[in-house]
Amino acid sequence: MDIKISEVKLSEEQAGKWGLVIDQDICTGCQACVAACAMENNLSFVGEEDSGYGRSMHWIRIERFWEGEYPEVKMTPNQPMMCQQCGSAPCEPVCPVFATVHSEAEQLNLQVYNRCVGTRYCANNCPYQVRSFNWRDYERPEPLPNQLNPDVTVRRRGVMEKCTFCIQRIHQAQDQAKAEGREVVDGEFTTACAQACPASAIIFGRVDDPESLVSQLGRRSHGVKHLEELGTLPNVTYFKGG
Amino acid sequence: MSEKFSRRDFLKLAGVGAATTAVLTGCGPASRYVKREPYMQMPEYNYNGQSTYYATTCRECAAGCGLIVRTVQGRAIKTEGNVNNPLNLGKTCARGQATLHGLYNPDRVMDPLKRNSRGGESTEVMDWEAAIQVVADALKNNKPEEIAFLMGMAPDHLFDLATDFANATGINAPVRFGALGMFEARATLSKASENLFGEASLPFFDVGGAQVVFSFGANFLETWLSPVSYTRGFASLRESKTKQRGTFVQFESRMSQTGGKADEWIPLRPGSEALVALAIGRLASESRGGPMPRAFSSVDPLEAASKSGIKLETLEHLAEMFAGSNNALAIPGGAALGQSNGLAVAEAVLALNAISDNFGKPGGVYFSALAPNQAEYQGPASAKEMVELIQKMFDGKIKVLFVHGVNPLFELPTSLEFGGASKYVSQIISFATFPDETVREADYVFPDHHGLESWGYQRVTTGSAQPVLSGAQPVVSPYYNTRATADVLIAAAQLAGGIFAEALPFKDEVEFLQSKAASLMNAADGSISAADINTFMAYFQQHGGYWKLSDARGIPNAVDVLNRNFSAEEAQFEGEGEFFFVPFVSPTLAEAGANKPWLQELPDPTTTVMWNTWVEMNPETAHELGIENDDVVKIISEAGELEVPVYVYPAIRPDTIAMPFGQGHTAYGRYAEQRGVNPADLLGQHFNEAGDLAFAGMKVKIEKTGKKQPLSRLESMMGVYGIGLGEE
Amino acid sequence: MTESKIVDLLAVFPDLEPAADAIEHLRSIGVHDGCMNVISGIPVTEAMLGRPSQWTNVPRIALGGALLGFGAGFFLAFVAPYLYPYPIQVSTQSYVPGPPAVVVLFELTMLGMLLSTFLGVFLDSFFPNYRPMKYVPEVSDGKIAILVECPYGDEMKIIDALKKSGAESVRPAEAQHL
Amino acid sequence: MAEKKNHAEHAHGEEHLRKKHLMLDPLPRGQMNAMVMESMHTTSWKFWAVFGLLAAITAYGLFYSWGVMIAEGLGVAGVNRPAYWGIFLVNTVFWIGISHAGTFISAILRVFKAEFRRPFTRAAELMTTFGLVQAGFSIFMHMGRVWLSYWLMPYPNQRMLWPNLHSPLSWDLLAITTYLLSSTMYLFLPLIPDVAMARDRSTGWRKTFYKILALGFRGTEGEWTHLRNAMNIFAWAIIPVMFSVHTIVSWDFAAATRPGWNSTIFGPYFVVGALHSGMGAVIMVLAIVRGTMKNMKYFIRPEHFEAIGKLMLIISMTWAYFFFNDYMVQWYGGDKWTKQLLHFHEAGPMGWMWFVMLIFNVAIPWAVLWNRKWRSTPWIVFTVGLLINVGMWFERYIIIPISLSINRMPFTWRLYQPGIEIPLGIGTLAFFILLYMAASRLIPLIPVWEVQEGQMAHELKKYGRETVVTVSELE
Repeated sequence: MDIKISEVKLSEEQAGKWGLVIDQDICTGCQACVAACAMENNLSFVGEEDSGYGRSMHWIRIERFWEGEYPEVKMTPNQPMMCQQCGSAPCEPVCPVFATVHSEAEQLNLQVYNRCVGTRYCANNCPYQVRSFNWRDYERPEPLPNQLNPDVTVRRRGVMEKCTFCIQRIHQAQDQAKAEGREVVDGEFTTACAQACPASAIIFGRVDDPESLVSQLGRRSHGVKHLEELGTLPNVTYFKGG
Repeated sequence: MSEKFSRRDFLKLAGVGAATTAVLTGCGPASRYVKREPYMQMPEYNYNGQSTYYATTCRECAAGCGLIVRTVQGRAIKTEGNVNNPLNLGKTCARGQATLHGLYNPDRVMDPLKRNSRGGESTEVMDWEAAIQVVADALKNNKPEEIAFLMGMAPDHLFDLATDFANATGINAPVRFGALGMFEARATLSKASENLFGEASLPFFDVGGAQVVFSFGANFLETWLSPVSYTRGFASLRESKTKQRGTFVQFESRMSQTGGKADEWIPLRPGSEALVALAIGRLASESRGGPMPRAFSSVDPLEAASKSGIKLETLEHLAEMFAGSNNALAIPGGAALGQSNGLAVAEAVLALNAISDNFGKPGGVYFSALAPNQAEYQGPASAKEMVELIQKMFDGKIKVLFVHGVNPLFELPTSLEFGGASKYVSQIISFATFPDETVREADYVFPDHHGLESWGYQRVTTGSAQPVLSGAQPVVSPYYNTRATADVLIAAAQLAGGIFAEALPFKDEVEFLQSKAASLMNAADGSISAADINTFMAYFQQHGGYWKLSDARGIPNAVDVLNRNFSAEEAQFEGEGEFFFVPFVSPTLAEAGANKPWLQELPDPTTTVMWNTWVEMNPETAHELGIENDDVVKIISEAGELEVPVYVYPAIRPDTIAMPFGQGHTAYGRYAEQRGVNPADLLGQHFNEAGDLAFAGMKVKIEKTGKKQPLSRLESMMGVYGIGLGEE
Repeated sequence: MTESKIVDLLAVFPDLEPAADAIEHLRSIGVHDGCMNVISGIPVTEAMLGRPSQWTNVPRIALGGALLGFGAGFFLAFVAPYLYPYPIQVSTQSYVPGPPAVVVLFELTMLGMLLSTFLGVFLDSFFPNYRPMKYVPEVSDGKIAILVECPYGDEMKIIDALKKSGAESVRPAEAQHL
Repeated sequence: MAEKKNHAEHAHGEEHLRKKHLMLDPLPRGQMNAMVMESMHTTSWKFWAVFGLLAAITAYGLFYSWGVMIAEGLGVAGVNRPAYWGIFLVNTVFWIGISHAGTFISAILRVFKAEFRRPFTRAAELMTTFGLVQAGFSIFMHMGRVWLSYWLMPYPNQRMLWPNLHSPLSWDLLAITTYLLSSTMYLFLPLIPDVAMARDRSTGWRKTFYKILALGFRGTEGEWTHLRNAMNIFAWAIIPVMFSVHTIVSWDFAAATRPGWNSTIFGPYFVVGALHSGMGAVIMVLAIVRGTMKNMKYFIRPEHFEAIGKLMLIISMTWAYFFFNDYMVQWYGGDKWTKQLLHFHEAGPMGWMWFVMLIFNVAIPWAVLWNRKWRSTPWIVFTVGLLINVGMWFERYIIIPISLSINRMPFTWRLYQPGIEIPLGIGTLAFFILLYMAASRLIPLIPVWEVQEGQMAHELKKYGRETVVTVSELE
């Protein structure tokens, strides 16, 4: 097999790279993305006790802080946090069984559920703290399982999971395009969170395509990539606006 | 962002994409129900791994957003917004997303049931023949005026059917009610509209087109009127690509999710909204120069400043901001209207718009477009009208009450005594899909299909420039032994015979829908048209409804607005406590979301609390009272008391406490029952001049209980509030 | 000597000195060093008894094991990553990461070396060995036993030499179950 | 000391020295053998009561609770986001730390020919092996899907999936396996002559047991030579393995991107920390063995506590040095998250733990161990050892779950509250003691041959009027 020791490519032009642009100025914090993600990706709900103990399974969460004190108090712009699909992900090398790896085709950070043995090292090493662990087999009483998306694996206890950029949708669109003998068109499909977002604060697309909406939006000034200083090469660009 | 590619274009493109990848399937003209077929005769779109997409309407609130539901092998998998529906343009809110957890909820009513004694657990399963006989007997054996329909807020086909039925038979006209309408104070909005513009319409505020938006209590990013559409408007207000970024100022005593997005958040004293609005009007008029309009001439800004607790400089600065823009918009709503002077607030705030003279202009105030088959705006019942119904029940004038789509025992304040009145009604028949509090007090429950299993349409009341009739069709075959309420009524009417049978001369629900849609078939300016009704209905289902292609928003006649006198009176507050009490609708749960586990697990947008109720309290107040986070306090109003854990909330007035409405169910399935408390239990019988409940017009007392109940929060108390990090 | 009989004796000495004397004595009467074996309860060095150095393979086996371990480490670190059906990329690290390879090489080399050292003891000493053997339990009480096993004409002469040197007892060595 | 000597003491100097030093107080080998054999055979009802109690705790705390956790998932433990690692890994590091003392004593002291080590090398090595067993238990408990733990092993499989050697956890697996195997072998090699001794004076099942263990060892010149060579190789080679193990354990943390963890000094800091708790544990074990087992007062004397106490003092100082080094650099770096973390360590809700750690690990050892008399007193050093172990456990607790509470995403900060970790942790402790108790009655705890060898090498020599101990190099 001809495998060369990979060169570290740091550029946005990495072929096949998907990314998100999030406009915090128009994000209203309405949680539609969170609900959409849960429905699309078969997330378990964990109940009051576990969710209050940092064990909720949200793949995307909306952070908000406070600035100042009453009456000059302000809520900081809502900040949806999900897996940033780092180009150089700290979670990947620490997994002893290759359960989380970099995908060359999509330039995403994959989580292989059936390979995961549950050391949780990846979650510790994730600077964004966006990984959820299945602490238990969470109950999903009949007939709720009817709703489960057949394109997404249902995870059992002891397995790490995280946002996938709805990779099942990426593949479906690619397969469809291939069957029709064309390229995937920008905007042809999107992630569950971006699709639901009533404010269209989340935009998804190919960052390697300079013509895509996500690239055009990403080129606006004042875009921020979180914790970029760690060299993680995140694929999500934030605009605080205001 | 380049000029040639706007977000709207992107959405359009996304729509085209959705149409190509997901071929929207309307049911063929002949098919009325999705059927499960044996594997051997599977329709081609039901092959393994193939998804089928159906357009329908979201029934989680009355807004009427269009949905596209992805189904795989007869199971509904995911809801998405219908890109073609002009109301929501492919977007949904969290509740729309979670509607599948209602469809496949383990606690639904699975069969028609007879309850052996009201309030009791024991029920008997009936068959549908017997159930229809019960309804027919109820119709036959009572005088028409002793029969009443209580329905949900949505102006849907069932409401039309009930209205036609009532008109033809002389039974009471159906009453539509919902807690959302109560907390939105819809009646106040339309009444103010009537007083100011001479037309009792629901105003529509073009947030997206405005440059400066002043909102007086309107929680338009949460549950107010049409959240998805208003959120889209907010996004274009902020969009900096095509124009300057719009400014948004929120006046409210407790920072709502909407207020959290404001550039300036003005915590005014509850009850002083009208005064502040008029004062801003005065200062803005001064800043613009010219003669002082009569509307604002009598108000004293200094008095407004002192009574509202806003600094005069702030008022002046805000007035200048308002006056400085030709595209300034003022919106009244929410708790500001739920006070004794709510109508005055609504009028004063609407009057502010006269300064920028934005009526009927982009970025201004319109009348909401009426749905295609609608003659005039029909608002849901106000709380006062509900009291009239309740009084009739008390008086024994109502012998049979049909309840559909609403849970009055939970949604109405306890003090209005719906529960007490229901004891005087000899027969209560509920058509609920879910065993809620009202079902428990009903003699029968004849479960309707879930919204995703049913036919129908729903008029879009507001939110879209175009008139929209959102269409619904079953996306899956009914999971349980349920039956469409329309079918039950039609069958019962046939069985009852006489005027009843004549009133509903339909074979079934679908025939009724067709009769209603027939007038749209070849109407001008329609999104679809067809030569025959079957084809038209197929298009109707396929596209998720029918809408006009042009803007049909009404233009308020605002000629006299500035020459009127406005009341600057402050609100009266009932009760003896030291705290203003502000109940607000939980943005994620709303009135009927508590039974859906994933909605329960969604963090509240402002507090990030999940699965429970809390009371918000200013840190300073909490410190003075010696109260910490998670301490359970007793809140005592003149109408009742309840115990609830405290969330020390940095963005609320020290003299105000606030509680979300949505939890506190005693029935409603395993995920809702015995969880949290219902602030409606604290509300008294006070109304504003428009008949809406003065839900934010009370003062309450707080007592410590010494108990603790940790709230389940997504946020970190350490990281967000620095609690538990140790002293610096 | 035409007829040589196999002398097979086991003498027990109370201490190091007499045992060393006896060995010298035996050597002086022509008993070859290779016919003698010393059994002791503590490690007495060859020098103490004036015996030739013992040959041991343990260090060589250890070295061999170390090489094997290094090979295993080399395989894991440098070969295995190329055996995957497809390349697995983690982060931006190369398929064969440098510093971690050092760790793997070190650990497996040490593991190989120590395992083979242990095995070396087994191989060199023919462990485990549960057959009957010539032994006296007094050895573990601190006595030193000398096992003489050689073709020699005069058995008495050897017994005499042993006794003279201070042996507590001299008896025919009999293999027994330990 | 010398200046305070009076004449009477001087006169009894020689006797005094003999009484003090095991190496100068030889007994006939046979008698020592008998003493050791007797100590193995003597069990009181108290022994069995404790043994039974520990067995019950092990059965419930370790095996039953683990079963529950495997069936229910890690939700029954206290781990959460962001403290994904909790007491399981605290215990893993703690037990690996304990295991370092055995190697330190029997390898480093052997290489440096520190003669006081002789009577308790085996007692310390047993701790190494049994401690590593507990570390293994703890690390397997920690896994979400322990039934798939064999996927960490490199083995050929049809999909050619090998473990990810980029991961410090893979290195951990290699290093801990290497260390467990080699320390077990290193425990076994010097044991062979002693089980041969036991074989020679046992009957019944014990005879069979020792016969199997002794492998047919007689004590021939060849056997001794091979053994000595092997032990020599082990003594040298196991030292770097020992260092590597705890260094790699430290890399689990240091290689991560987390504030407070990403520190280059973690390797030696952890090694010294391991020795710190290990020596504390050794001294506790020796005090208990001396106090409860028959004839042990002869073999284990105040001089040994004194010597280990001295080592403990030095290690405590070294630990303090590394701790301060780490703290200073982290503090000075000024990264806001690290500063927040350091503040949280000291002033957060678990801040008391940070101070207790420093008191137990530094203040108390320094205050007590400088005094020769105190550090020769078994109960005092026992107490100090206990406190050091508590302090070192706290140190790992601070490094793992408490540090995990603080990260770069303040929205997720959250405290860790242990759940089933507590019975499981107590279970490993009980199992450790249980194994040790069983071993103390099954294998000779004192390497008699090594003691005798040492006693041969030691003698008193007079220099002028001073009598001193001299030791000759026998090898």
